[in-house]
Amino acid sequence: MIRYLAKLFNALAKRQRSPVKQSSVTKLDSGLTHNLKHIMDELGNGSDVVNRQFLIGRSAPVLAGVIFIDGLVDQEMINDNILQPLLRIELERPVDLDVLEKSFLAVGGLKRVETMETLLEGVLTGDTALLIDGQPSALLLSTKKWEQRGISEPDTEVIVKGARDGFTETLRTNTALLRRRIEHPALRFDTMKIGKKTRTEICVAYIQGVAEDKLVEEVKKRLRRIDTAGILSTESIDQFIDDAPFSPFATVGYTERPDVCAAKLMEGRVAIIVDGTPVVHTVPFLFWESFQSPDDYNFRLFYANTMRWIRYLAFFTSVLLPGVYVALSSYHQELIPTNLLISMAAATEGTPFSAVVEALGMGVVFEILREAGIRLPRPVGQAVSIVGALVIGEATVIAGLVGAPVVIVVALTAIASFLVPSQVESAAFLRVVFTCLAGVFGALGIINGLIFVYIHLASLRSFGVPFLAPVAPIVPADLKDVAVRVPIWMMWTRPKSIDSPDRIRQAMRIRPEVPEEGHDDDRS
Amino acid sequence: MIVIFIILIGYLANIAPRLIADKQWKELLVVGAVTVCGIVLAGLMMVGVEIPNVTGLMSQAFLKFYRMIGIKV
Amino acid sequence: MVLAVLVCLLAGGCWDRQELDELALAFAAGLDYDMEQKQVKLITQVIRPGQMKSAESGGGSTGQGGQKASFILESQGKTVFEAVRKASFQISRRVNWTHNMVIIFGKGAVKAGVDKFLDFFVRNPEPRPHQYILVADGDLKDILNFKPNLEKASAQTINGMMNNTGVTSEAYPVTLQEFVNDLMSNTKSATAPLIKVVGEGEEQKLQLVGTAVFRKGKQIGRIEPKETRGLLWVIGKVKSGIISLPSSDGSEISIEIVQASSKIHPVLDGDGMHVHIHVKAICNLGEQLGGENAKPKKMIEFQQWAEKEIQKEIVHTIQCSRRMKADIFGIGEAFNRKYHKRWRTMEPKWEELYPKVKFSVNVKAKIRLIGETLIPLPAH
Amino acid sequence: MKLERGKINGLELTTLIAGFLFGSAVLLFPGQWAEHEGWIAILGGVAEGFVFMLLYAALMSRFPGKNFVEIAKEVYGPFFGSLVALAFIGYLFHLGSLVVTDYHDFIKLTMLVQTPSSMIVLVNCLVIIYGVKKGIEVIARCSQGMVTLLCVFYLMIFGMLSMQIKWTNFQPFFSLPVTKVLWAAHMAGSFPFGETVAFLMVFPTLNKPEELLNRSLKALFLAGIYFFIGSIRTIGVLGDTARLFLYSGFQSGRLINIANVFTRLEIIIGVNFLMMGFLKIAVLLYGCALGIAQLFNLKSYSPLVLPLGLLMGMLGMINFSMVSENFEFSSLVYPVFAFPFQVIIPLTTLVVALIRKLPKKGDDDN
Repeated sequence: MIRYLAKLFNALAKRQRSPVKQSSVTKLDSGLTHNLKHIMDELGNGSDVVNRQFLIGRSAPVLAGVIFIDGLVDQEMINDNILQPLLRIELERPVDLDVLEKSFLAVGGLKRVETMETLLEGVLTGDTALLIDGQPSALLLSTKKWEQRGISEPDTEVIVKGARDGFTETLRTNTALLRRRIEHPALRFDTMKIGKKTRTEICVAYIQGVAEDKLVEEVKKRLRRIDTAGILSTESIDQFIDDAPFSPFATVGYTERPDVCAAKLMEGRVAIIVDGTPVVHTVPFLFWESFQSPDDYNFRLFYANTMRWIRYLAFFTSVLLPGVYVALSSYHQELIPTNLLISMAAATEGTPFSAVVEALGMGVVFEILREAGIRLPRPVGQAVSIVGALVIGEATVIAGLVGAPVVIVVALTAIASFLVPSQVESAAFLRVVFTCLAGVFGALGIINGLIFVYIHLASLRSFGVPFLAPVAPIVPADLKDVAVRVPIWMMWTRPKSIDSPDRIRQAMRIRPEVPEEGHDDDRS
Repeated sequence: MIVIFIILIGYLANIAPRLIADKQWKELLVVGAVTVCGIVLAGLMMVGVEIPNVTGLMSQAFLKFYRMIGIKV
Repeated sequence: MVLAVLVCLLAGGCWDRQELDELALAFAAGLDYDMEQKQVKLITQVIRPGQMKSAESGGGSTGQGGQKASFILESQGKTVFEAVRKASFQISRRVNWTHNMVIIFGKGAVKAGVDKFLDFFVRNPEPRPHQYILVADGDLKDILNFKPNLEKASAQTINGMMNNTGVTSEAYPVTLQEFVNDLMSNTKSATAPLIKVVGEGEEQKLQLVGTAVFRKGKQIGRIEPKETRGLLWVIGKVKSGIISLPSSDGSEISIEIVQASSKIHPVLDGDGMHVHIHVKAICNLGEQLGGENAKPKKMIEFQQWAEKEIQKEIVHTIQCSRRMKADIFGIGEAFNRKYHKRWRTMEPKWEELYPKVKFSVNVKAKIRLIGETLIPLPAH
Repeated sequence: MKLERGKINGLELTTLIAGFLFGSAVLLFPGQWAEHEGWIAILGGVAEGFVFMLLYAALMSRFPGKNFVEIAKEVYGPFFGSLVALAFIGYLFHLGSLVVTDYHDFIKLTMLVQTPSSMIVLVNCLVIIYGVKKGIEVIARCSQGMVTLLCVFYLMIFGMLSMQIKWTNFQPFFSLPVTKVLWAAHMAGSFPFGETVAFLMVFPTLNKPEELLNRSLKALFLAGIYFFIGSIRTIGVLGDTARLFLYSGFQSGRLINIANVFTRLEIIIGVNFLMMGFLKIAVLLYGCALGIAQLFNLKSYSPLVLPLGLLMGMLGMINFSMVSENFEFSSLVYPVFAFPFQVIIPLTTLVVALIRKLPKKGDDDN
């Protein structure tokens, strides 16, 4: 039935796409007043639209007018660099735009426009339009300036060592952040506007020659296919270009950190930056990336690897622990060490519910608390979490509603699930499924479930790259960053699974070595 | 058993229209045949008809044959 | 469709589910046989988890409410399985055998032959192959009812004792797996430790009092702890233990066995069957009351005494086994391995042949360490 | 028209065949028939399997890029070819159902005693069907990870049990009647080694056909070593009692006990069995579906997978009236029963092809 729904949607989409977008071009009129009126009508006489008219020149004054939108422009700049010079003009002969452009306007970005649409677009993005009576064209003076959030450390991806800056809501800032990190001319930003109403600017970033051209084309194709009223966040883009929309696993990666994004670009991936969201998406996204953190590369080798394996462990814990607990406690008692079994039996003595119900129930309670903690304002949120932890956890056990083991299990699961931020959603979903399976079939259910998920993962593809690579299919060269994180100087090739045109990342044999007579130098 | 039954019925109901829509009569025939076999078998087992244990009988036959040609087993 | 499947699964699901608070864990099984009624008598020791865990446990096994941490169920049946189910029938929960630790046979059982009781424990998936097999010397019920001092249930005590026999090596702990293996052999006679409750009132304690010897599942005799060690010497299962003997000048010395190994060489030639048993033992000097310093020469003397002592133990055991015509060492299998062809003829009348086997025992003892003192404390 | 577009590389083929061979043999290990000389039987079985593999490879190299159904049609002509192919497919189907039976019996005996058979079969079959619908490529991809995991588990268990192995259990050597050992060897040859005949449906998807023999022999020897170690472990640990148990491998797993800490680990063996059983049934089901689809020149095999899979499962439920019957069948009847399908049909096909000088020059490509 899902397939049918999909078909339906496709049909609708076709119907929508069929009428071609009429791009009516209205030339500018030579009469200033008429133009201004037209513009004001287009903008519906918005309260934030400023429309100033004035005379230029002494002997034969010409009526001129500037239009800009308050809040998007730099007032001082307009006053000092546009109005002042224009009002001080001492010319005898009649002025026209060329003259002004050449010798009076002290503005960097400056554009000559003939049509009403381009003018409006310019004005709406924060330019100032200068029109002169008797001329069928106008000047767009770039005076963009608006309030924006400064660059701050992202909350979601906090790291211990390494850069502290994060992306902001402004596209330009973000591209600048990337440029600052990758100064090679091959870094490309191809922008396009998506969304009929919002006209959101979207930028596909990649490094020419490192990213595969086919991949870039594919990304652009998928982006072009999007035909919707408005894009308000990267997430909505993501859902349009995702390979497996009905899978619990996301096949598009995201990051708030320029350094991470730059690293992925360097590996031959493509980044999608959307104006208005501080989150940048990178494709193709492989399963194992979700276990990699910038810190892995900043910390010492052994610690970093330990942490990575702990992350793997944590993911499995957060997915399987409740299920395993249920399976063991209510199906396979013979697999529990005797003393542990006695403790568990003693703890669950006389609890009203079965292990499955307990696990599921406590899981739901936890999710509720988490949601509350996030949504509520900080101080209240803490209060909620305390209440939840103490009251729910403690009281239920004391009241004998649930056994202590379940509470421990759920708490452990919850904590573990936070170690792998980008898989929280999938883990939360799978956890429930596995608990149910365990409740019905015990270990059999869990094993079959695992096989099922494994097949599913192996069958997924992210922009043509197998989602589970380099583990299934095995790509030995790429295991250097999955099984263990080898020293950086050993990673001399780019990931093979994302086959980038130039495979070599760095020179081989650049292992740090002590110079022969280094010691003597030290002594002397 | 009933679950299998339901699944098979549902599957047939799901796939038949598509095959008809795509005018794949041969597919429809084969798939339909196999599925109907399944449905019938599932139905019989569901209502508790004693199905002969095919392989079991076969092995009995083989053992008889062995004895006929005089192999001690 | 998917929904329908899920509903069916969840609705019909949970067939085998057994919550922890729905099962009664059996820790020990006592098996006995009633000859005239032809009834298997099963005594099951079931534990109460709550009491097992309770911190304040007055006098070992009684928890809060004065309840014992374990209690026993008595049931009868034509077969073990029947009795097992009747045991569950007596209480509110189903008896779960997955954590059973010990199986103890009573007098009747060993007389009737234990083989007919074990099939259940091997066939059924619940019981584990690591349960210890014992034979009760005395009343079965006393043993299972025994109030241990350290543990909560007597089964745990027995289990611990079994794991701990290495300290003297005077008992031979047998797991279900090994026992069944021995029973399946035609010639080797299985053995199982004997256990009994000794003492009265508060001084009651469990004690391993030797080893029961079986033939074809029936008990045909017993050997004493010392002789048990002899058996262990031969099959190389001695872990540790103390040999104490009078030194030349009358003062006692005791030698600690550290590790031991053995080899059995069967030889079959014209004038009958010989078996050469080589035993190697590595010892430490554990204690020396008076006497001279631990000079190498002295040590060699000690070694020779130790060897004699060990040899004595072994020979004694061999005589016992001859008397019982019970091949407890698995000599027959040794012959089978070496002289497979001729063994076929010997196997049927092995019971008669066994006593005729000529044993030659040679022991090599070695004293490595002498403890932390060089000279013994002067004894006055 | 090609039904299967997926391609598998050499390593994937190796692991897939290995997993297929492990299949249900992880539990009912071949060579149990020859009690304490099972290891000899295994070696014999490997030798037999080696010959089989050569035969299949020869057939494949003669008809590159074609699977057995296509070959049969070409060799015997449309009508008889279809009959032969049908018999072959029938064998695969029946074999699959047998594996399902083992699967289900094992679970029923050890894990879920009261759960209705249909449920057990259903959960297994659904997973398998899902896998097969995803195509051989995905299955092969999964097989890599699974087989690796299996080997790790396996060595772990062997290491834990190596302390308990009694080498005297293997003596006296060569004491059993030769016929018995030979029979056991042939049993091992027909189950599991001969069953690689199913790969006549899979081989064409190999991306480098020239690697075929090399890769599949690697898999064969991997499996051989595995079973050899397995028999050593089982016999060495269980000794005489190995005869006693239906799943002696599983039983030996129950004996793991290291300082009372690492104990009760037999579930690992169960997990291995479930994984490998999945691979085996998946390959067989794939073979069936693909074969039938080609037999009737269908456009795709995927609509056949679900009904076939469930049918297989149900047949698996009604194969035998009791487990002992299954044991009798697999020990006495199967080696004879399977011989025609495993040897005679491929052999005659090859011979006929040689006689008729097939394939004609020119249509070698495709």
